[in-house]
Amino acid sequence: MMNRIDKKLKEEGKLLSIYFTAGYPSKDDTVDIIFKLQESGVDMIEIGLPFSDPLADGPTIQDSSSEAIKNGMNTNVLFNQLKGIRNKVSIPLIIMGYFNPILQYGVEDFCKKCNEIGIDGLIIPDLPMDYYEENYKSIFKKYEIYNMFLIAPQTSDERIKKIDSISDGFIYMVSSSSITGSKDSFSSEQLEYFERIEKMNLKTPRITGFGVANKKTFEAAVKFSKGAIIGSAFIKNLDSGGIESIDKFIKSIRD
Amino acid sequence: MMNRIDKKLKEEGKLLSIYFTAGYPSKDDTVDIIFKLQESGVDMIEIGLPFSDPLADGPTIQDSSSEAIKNGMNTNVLFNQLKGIRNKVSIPLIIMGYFNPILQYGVEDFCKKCNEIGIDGLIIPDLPMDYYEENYKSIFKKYEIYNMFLIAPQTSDERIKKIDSISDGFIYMVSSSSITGSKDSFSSEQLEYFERIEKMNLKTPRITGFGVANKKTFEAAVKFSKGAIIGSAFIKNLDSGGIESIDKFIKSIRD
Amino acid sequence: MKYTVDKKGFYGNYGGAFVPEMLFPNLDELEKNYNKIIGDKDFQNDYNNLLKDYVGRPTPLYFAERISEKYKCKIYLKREDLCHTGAHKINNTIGQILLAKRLGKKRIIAETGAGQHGVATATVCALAGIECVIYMGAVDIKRQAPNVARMKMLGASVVSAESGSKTLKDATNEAIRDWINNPVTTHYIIGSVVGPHPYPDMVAKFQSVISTEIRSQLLEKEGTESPNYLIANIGGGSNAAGLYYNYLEDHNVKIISVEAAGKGVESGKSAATSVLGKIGIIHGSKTLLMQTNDGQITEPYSISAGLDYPGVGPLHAHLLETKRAEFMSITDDDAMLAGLEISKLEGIIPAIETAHAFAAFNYLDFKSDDIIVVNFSGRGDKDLNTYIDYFNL
Amino acid sequence: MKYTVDKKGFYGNYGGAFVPEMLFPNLDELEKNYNKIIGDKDFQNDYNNLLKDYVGRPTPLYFAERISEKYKCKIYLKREDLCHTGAHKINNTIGQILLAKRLGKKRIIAETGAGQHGVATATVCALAGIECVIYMGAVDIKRQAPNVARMKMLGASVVSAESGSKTLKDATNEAIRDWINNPVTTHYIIGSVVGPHPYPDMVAKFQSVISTEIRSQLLEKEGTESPNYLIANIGGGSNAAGLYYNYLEDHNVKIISVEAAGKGVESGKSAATSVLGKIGIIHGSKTLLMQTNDGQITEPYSISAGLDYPGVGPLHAHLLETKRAEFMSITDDDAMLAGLEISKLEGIIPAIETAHAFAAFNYLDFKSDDIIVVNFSGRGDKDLNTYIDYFNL
Ligand SMILES: Cc1ncc(COP(=O)(O)O)c(C=O)c1O
Ligand SMILES: Cc1ncc(COP(=O)(O)O)c(C=O)c1O
Repeated sequence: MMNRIDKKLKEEGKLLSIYFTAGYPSKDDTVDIIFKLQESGVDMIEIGLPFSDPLADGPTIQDSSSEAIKNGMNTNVLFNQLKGIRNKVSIPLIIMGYFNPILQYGVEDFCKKCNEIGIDGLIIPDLPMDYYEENYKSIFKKYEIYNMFLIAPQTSDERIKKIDSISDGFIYMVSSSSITGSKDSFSSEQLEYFERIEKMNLKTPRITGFGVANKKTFEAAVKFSKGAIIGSAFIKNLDSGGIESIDKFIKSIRD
Repeated sequence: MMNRIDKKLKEEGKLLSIYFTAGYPSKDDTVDIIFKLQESGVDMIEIGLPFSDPLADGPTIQDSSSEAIKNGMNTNVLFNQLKGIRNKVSIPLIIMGYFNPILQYGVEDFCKKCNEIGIDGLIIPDLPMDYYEENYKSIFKKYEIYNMFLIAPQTSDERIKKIDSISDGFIYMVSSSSITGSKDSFSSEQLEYFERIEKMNLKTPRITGFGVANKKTFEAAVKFSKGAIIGSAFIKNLDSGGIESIDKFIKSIRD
Repeated sequence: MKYTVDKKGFYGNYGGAFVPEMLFPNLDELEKNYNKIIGDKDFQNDYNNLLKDYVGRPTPLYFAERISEKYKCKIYLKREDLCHTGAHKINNTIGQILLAKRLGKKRIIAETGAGQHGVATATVCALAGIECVIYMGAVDIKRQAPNVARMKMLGASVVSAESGSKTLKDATNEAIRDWINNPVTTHYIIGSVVGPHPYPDMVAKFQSVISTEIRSQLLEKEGTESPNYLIANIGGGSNAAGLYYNYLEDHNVKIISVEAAGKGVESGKSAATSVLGKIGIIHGSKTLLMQTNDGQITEPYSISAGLDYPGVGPLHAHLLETKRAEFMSITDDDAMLAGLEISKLEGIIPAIETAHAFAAFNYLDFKSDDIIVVNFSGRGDKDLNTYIDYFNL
Repeated sequence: MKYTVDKKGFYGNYGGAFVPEMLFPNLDELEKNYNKIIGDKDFQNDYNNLLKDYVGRPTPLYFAERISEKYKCKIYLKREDLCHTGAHKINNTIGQILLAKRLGKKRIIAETGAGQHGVATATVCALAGIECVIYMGAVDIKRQAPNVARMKMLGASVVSAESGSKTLKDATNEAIRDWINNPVTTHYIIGSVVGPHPYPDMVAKFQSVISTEIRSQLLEKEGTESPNYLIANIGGGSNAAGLYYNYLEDHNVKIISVEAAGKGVESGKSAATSVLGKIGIIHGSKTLLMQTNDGQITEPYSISAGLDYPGVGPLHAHLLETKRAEFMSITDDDAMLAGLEISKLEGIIPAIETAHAFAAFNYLDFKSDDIIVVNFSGRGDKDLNTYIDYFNL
């Protein structure tokens, strides 16, 4: 069976993926948020496993993460909440989290559990490619869990090619070196970077993340990639509008 | 004519000498205090020329000195106040002061002025004997101003002999190494020191100072010397009883 | 047994560079260049001249007669407190600023706990005329006020880290975020043997001057290069790494690493990583760290801002695992008393970090001819308020 | 011209021992013994070992590139700030404590202004295990709070002087009174080249290590032992005396002594003795001092507690009179700005005393190959509060 991520990437059109922090605003919102996202037409979901020290994230995701931990979210809780999710949700589900909680759970146990639940892949920003290849790749393969890697503006062509060769599903293209949260538009520097990558003709599709916040930036981002991920802006919208406003937010991006 | 100090020292009995700070409690009290002291039967008076940094004095004299300076007392003012004092006062008058104000006035001018007024001698605690001998002795002689030196418990016999040979009038015998103001009685150590000096059979009479406060300490002190000086205790009495109480205070010492 | 870093950046099971891709180019640049630059004659010349004329090295190895008498052994103090800015931290920042200049960097960032590393960084930035931003936890900004003032006098910006426990760990997160945001122009001067490879090795190399000096100083004083014991406090472990560096292969030299037990190892308020830590990832390094069962990093506690860190550098995790070093945990109370004792007996007020090492003497037995070298990592001026409050001075 | 003290304790017209008889035996004992003891091999051995291993000498002679560039000459800093306790003061207290021990003294007293001398004294008393009482003006206790805390940590009692301007002058009076009260057991460690003979000479000798070191350091760096200029700040004048000591007869070396002008020489709030002073007696010494016409000592003022003294040591009065030294007066404002500038350009925060010497550069013209040695008398840690308040940091 083809991985849901690959299948989704093969579809026509541009993909909208949403990141949210599990356990935020309330511990038990996780499943509800996933349902609402699927309903409103989102193509893919990154479920954030909160970490105490999210050093690649801006203040919005930091704050939601520490709230979520305070709310009682942790790896076991998340897996319990997601049990049975595949009865109702068909779009790709990805867990995005820092390496330490996964390491503590046990990488193999973690992958096995993901497989049981129907999680399609992981994004672990602080797990380096080489270390993954050497120590964990076979485990991921065994449990058919995709591992998506990041590229960033300073990533060398050589390294991008390597990532292209090892990434499952898609490459997470970090839009800028700024993690201070979402901005309103892309700079000319960023556009140059997008074009440079475009010209590399990678085999793996790209999804743009960081700094995608609204219709305008979404459309700019997907000019150079198969899709885009919205994180901070989605969480800010949750803060102001609550779960009820998810549909309206997604529609504001998509039309 | 014999110096009034020598004459006084030749008299029978023990001498009571009083130190007070000129210009304290009020600027113009100087002459009045001198009159009252003579009236009440004091034998000799040390008029303190106040100094900003009286480093050999305890807190009572320090405080009276800075008050006096604040009141406007200075060398010129003192000399003006004392002009004509000899019309009414016949007991020995000594100015006791630190060297710097005298140096600024000019040592020769100072001695000359003392002579004019009828001051009999000076006690300058921080003018060392050798320096005096070399630089100022002839000036003092010229104006017939006596210079009285101090001896203290740690002063060596050799040095005491030298002081004995150079002192005019009397030797100011510092009763103890404590300058923290008057005490109520003498220690056995102090008594030993008094006896040691007694046995030296000095040619110059001794007047005891420091720590003489009342009848008891006065009588103890004069067992080993020709007389004693009361300073801090007198000033404290001025503080509490005012100028009017001088007679009573002196009587309390003498009978 | 090997105690140096391997090609992949590991000390045995510990180390590596677990960082987001955004930082890979920076670390790669460092990794490829640091050994070459440090080995360069011109660099060595600049580095050694600054250590001598600016930092005031060599620092003395002082025979502490009165505490030796008290603890009935021969105690030598390696006087890092006499370094310019008052602690060993500057050995590293001098090295890194010279490196940063050679890499063409225009801006420096650093994290700081006690403020010593922040001051040492602000200092070398002033010297080099380079912009400097220091991240410091809000809690530490309060308890190490004099060092905050010093950084400002030196022209640095001090940015308050407001997340988590608002101490060193969080300041480090913020510094890493800044570096991610400014990957090209900026060099990040990490202040201890922590963080992703090559930092632990690089910082240890810059601090190794401590034990290089000791070998010749001890030879002069005792006729041997090797003491019986080395004792150092461990926050991240840089002063300890410098003290041990040239003795790691010398197995006659026993090593004692002293951590902060805070209010007690079991009190829930401590920084005793060697006891409470499990293997994990912190600040890009695989090492021992204090964490919950599900891998959230625990908020550490110590009265000493410089030891208030939930991990140790990977070298130290390795030394613990291989039993090359013995670890001890010292409480706030023990450390404070030791600080006062050293002040009164030797006339040297230690940093509270340093005081932890001295408190260990109460729990150790030495022979009367044992030679002990304690790393006197810093002076206590920055801690006066804490001492005053604690002892009601 | 002779710049050393004569047999009677005078430098030309200045000096001597104008003390009450009660202190004569103490000074006599010192006078008779100090040269013999200091010259003794055993003493020299102890003294030099402590200077090396405890104080951290030799202190570097640091070529300050960035301020040299700014002032277009070659500026070297003699880094007394790197001495243990943070200023030159300890050179003297180490010497005096060894002397006091050899004289069998059981108790030490000292005066302090900035607190540096108090800390340096408390330090050596801790080291020697001798009781220590420090007199400090009530005003200075407030503005130099960190140093008060340090003295207490070191086990000293700090006694507040409440008379007069409540600063250094008054603390000195109190110390002298204490000495009068305790003439046998107690040694008085005076902190500058002031007070009655033999203090000015004794303190200068202990501080002379500064210029002894400079001669050989400068030879190594510049091929000559003699700079073109020496610049030091002058409170009582001990750091200056140490800097000049081995150059006094070397008339090619120009000497610039920098005093505190406070709010301006003519403002009535200053400590510019060279301009405002007249010959007189202060603290047992005949020297220049600020005083009223009738000989009352004026209350001095400077933002810097260490320069807030109405006199100068007799050596300096002699150097002024004989034109061997040129004097300059620097205001609070100039000194504070210079302190900030040095911090930002060289990464060394100077004591405000030291900052006065740097402010002089704005009023001097040097040739580009002139070699200037500035005595960096102390570090600014004690002055952080003053800097913070002044600059609103
Ligand atoms: C004086 C002193 N000692 C020790 C430490 C702990 O750091 P490390 O373990 O890296 O030496 C610090 C940290 O700030 C410090 O300031
Ligand atoms: C750092 C520093 N410099 C200079 C001085 C002034 O003293 P002196 O003129 O004796 O060197 C002091 C006095 O406390 C001081 O602390």
